[in-house]
Amino acid sequence: MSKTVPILIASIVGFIMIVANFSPPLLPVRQIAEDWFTIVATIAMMLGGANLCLHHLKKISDREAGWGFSTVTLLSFFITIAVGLLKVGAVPESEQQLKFAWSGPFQQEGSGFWWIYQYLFSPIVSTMFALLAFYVASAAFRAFRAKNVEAILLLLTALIVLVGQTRDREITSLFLPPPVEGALPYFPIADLTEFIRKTFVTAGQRAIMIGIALGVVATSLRILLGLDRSYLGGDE
Amino acid sequence: MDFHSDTNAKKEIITTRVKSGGQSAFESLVFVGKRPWDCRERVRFTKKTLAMLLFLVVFPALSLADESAGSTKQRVWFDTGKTSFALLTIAICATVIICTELARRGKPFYVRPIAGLLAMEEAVGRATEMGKPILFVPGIEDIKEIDTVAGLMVLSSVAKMAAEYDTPLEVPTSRALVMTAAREAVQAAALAAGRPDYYNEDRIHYITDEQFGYVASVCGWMYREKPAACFFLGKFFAESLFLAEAGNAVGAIQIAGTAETTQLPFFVAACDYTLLGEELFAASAYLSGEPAQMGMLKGQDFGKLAAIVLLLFGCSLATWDSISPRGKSEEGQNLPRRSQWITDTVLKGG
Amino acid sequence: MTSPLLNKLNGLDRRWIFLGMALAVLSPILLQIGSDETPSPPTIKLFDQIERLPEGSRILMAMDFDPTSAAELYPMALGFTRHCCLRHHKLYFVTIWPTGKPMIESTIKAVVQADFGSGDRQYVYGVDYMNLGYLAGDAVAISQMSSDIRKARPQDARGTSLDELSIMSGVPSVKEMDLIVNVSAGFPGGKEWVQYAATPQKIPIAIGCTGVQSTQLFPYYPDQLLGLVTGIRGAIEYETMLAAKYPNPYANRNKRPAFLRGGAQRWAHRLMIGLIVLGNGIHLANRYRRTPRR
Amino acid sequence: MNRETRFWTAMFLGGCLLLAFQSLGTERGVGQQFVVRVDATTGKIIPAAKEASDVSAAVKTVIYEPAAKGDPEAIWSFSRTAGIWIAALLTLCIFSYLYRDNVFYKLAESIIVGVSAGYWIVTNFWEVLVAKVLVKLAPDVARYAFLPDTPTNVKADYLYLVPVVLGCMVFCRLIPKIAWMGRWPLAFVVGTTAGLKLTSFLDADFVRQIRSTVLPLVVFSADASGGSALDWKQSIQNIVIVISVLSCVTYFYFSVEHKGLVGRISRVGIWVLMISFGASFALTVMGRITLLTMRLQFLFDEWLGLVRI
Repeated sequence: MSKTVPILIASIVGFIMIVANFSPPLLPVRQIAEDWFTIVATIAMMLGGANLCLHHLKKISDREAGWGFSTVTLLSFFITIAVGLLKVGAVPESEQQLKFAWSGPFQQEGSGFWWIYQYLFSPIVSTMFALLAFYVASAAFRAFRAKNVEAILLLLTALIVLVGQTRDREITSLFLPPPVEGALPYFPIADLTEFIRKTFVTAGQRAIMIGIALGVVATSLRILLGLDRSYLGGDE
Repeated sequence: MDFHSDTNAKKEIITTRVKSGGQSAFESLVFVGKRPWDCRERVRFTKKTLAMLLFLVVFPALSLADESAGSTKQRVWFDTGKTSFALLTIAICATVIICTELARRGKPFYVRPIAGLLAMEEAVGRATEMGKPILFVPGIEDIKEIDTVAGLMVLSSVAKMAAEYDTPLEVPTSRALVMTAAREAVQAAALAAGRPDYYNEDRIHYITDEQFGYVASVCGWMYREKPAACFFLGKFFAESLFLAEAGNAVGAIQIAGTAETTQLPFFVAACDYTLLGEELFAASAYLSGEPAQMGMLKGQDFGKLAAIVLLLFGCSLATWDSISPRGKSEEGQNLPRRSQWITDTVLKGG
Repeated sequence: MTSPLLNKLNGLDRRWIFLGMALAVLSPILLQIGSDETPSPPTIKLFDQIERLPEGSRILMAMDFDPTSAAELYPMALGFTRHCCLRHHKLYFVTIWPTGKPMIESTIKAVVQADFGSGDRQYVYGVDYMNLGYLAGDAVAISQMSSDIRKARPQDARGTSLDELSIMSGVPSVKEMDLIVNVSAGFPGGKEWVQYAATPQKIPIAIGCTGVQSTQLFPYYPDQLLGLVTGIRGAIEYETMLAAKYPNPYANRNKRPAFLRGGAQRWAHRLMIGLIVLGNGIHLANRYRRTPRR
Repeated sequence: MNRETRFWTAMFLGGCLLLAFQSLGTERGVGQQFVVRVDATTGKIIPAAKEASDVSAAVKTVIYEPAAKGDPEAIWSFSRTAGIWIAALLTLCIFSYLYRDNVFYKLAESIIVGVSAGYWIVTNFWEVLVAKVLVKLAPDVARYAFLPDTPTNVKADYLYLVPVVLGCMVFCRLIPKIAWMGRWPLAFVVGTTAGLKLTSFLDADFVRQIRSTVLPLVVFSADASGGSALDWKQSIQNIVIVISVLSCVTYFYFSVEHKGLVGRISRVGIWVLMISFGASFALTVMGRITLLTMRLQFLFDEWLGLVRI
């Protein structure tokens, strides 16, 4: 029972979704399912929040290394939730909404939640993202070395595209005769970049995508036929 | 009660694979399947099950169908515009299922070795030798992405190896539902490995839904704990390079896999092994060693064969069109191109 | 035979690379070095389309990005919005990213309200432009919008009913739009707008996307996509064209955020090329050293 | 004191000196932010001369909008100035990870984990639980409590109870006796995913990709004289695309040994993949640099005011 019902649910729901794709009266079911997923995931998020708290509370009570940082995490977590749910500093925006104290948008500029987003959340997240610029450089330095044919192709294309991407591409037209009056200037490397992009990049992606589609079909069938139930756990 | 049980066959294959090890294991792979009627066990419906199913699935689906159909005059149950796509779907699914059945009945299939998958056991072994933990990241998307599901399926195989070696496996997740599923998977793997006490709920925990908040935490953990093996299998976006570079800095063996084509270059550049696209989906079938699942890989190959044939045929027709166009009909209209039959009828899409 | 330099380079700490990158990006910023771009056909196509549309055409501005990708996409969003306002089109802002709301708001503030909020042809909310805000549900939200906007969202971002806005009269769905301009940072975004709105409803669509995404969207151009503006380079191209057509005030440096980022781009690319060459130099030297000599 | 400590102490002191000079010695200051007060219901600006207590008595809802320093109605904003400082310091904390893991990075890391987890819970609470579930299940409650604009003629749609019940079943895992019920929502979600993705991937990634690769290998185009001429550029492009796709698909074959002809074709396939990876990598560099540029612009323009952009 503990195992059969979930598998049946997965199979039946899955097959309904497939059939719905071909049957106009059932088509909305696919949209509804996505809608429902959002709701299930949101409720599950509360479980995630609870787990986060337990995880850090345990660290604090065990006095594990760095438990002070767990306190910071918990504090910022609860402050954010309190500020956001109570809509601290958010005010109603129109006359008719005045009598509803909680009607202001929760992300209103100037509200507490907005402040947290603007000055805590956003700077950290975008700086994390910006660190990638450094990692791109170190990965390129380390990985793009001519060890074999594959690596040579990898690094040569990378070099060509890197030059072709900025205005430095003009260097490649230095050896060409000057363009005819009125015609667009011609940069061989820019054309080469465009050619690589239109042919090899597109083709590589297409082939990967064709493969992925077949992989998805097989994986889906494994779930629908109940062949793979690892996500449902073991027998108890 | 088990929906299908070929555990014996599975065990045998796993032992052959482990014993002979490496590439030869795959070459010497001969499936010991069971006949289909042995595999299938009847599913018993209790009244409660039926009632729940009715409540959960059938009733809402029907009522929705009713609602939307009420407005139109005539109810059309099949969209004839999608006939060719329906046939194609059925054909591909049928091929995959037939291959599964054949594999179950004991037909041996050759499966080529995939370096990244062979390295998984080695990576787990290395972590054990070094006495360091293993990191598994099942992507940063929710379980509604099939990549995540594929990642979780591989997780159960990796967890089983880790449980056999008794090496700690850390699974931080970025979604609560993924955490629940990962816990189920690891718990089941620990049971299957015969070490139920290996499962430690605290090692599989939710961090945050935010992409870079999650990465900040995982990379911080990597720097402090210095895992010896890192697995990144699932759906990844910009953080792929971040994770891979952090793993590289601590000297871990890294095995990555994603179906997100934009992120593959970064994994290829920064990881030791990368499962490219489809290989991620094949990974769990490979690692399970079950004949039925391996048969699916053969089925997928027939799909690829179909793609190649369609392409060759379509391109020849298109070239023919280009060299000698069909001209005009009696009414003076341009006749449709010959390749149109392939692009607009066979490959019409849904 | 050992070479001390080679040994040093072999054990090069990656933090030196980080320092090099920091300098390559920081110096052009501090010294205010910018860079222009020659426009490419996919960018020119979008520019021409916005030029060609008759005044007062309806344009859906879908801003699906967040602060993390704003670096590449915000200058683009500013450029597109500026151009549409110059041509006096009607603008409908929407996002399917929860974090896209503040992006819409700052675009409106910086362009529609600051540059076009006064004068005799000023932009009035509800008449010349409106903000639908965030629509939850990814691709589902897009297909809902293309069948019925009011079903997807009965109110605008300020909570006003759509029927009270004059700009919305005669606009039951996305079908009525003359052009969709999507600024997209990933999933859900450009691909979904093409698949669920533009292609089925036959509406011309142009996308401004990040460099990463461009490879994924390129297959759609030019059949399903009218124009494609890629990354900061595309933004610079667009600014170059705007500056050429409307030099006052758009040739001005402070109205060209992307231009100023171009200089950093150029130097960082040069550094990357140098690093790859250096890496291969080290690799070849190592191989040369390892080969036994007679 | 070792060399490293000495270096960082010097850097720190230098930074402090620069900050002190910038904030005291320049007119612009460091991270100073100004706002104007606006009446939210009318949209009118409230003059700066008015005292805060007078304003709150006369206007029920005041919102603040950013303004330039020179604006006559602008007032100095403590919260925003503090915000800019905190944001700048947190930015530096994250950058310090490049050197090595340290206390400042750990602090920023703990803050972002807590804040972002809370952020998403709050956002989903308002956007999903209130705006979707509550409005559907109890529109009247939603109208009175949170969303005054909810239409009055909407009836409750009890179908939405199903996902709520399913969602709550996730919590069953916490109670050992009914832990097995916690698998139902998982099964539902994974089942729908499998069903939805099967057809959508076949359509978008299989059918459409093959369809767009059906290309003529020889292309003729009309030339100036009206006849047709070989368009060699387009022809080469098409041939390369078709051969590349075919060879890559062959590379992905699982059940055929990569030997002989298949081996040679799949080797071409892996070459094509490598070329495409190299190009994609380089195409991404631009975007990453831009992100860094923006962060540095924030530090040097918005915060320190060293450059004017």
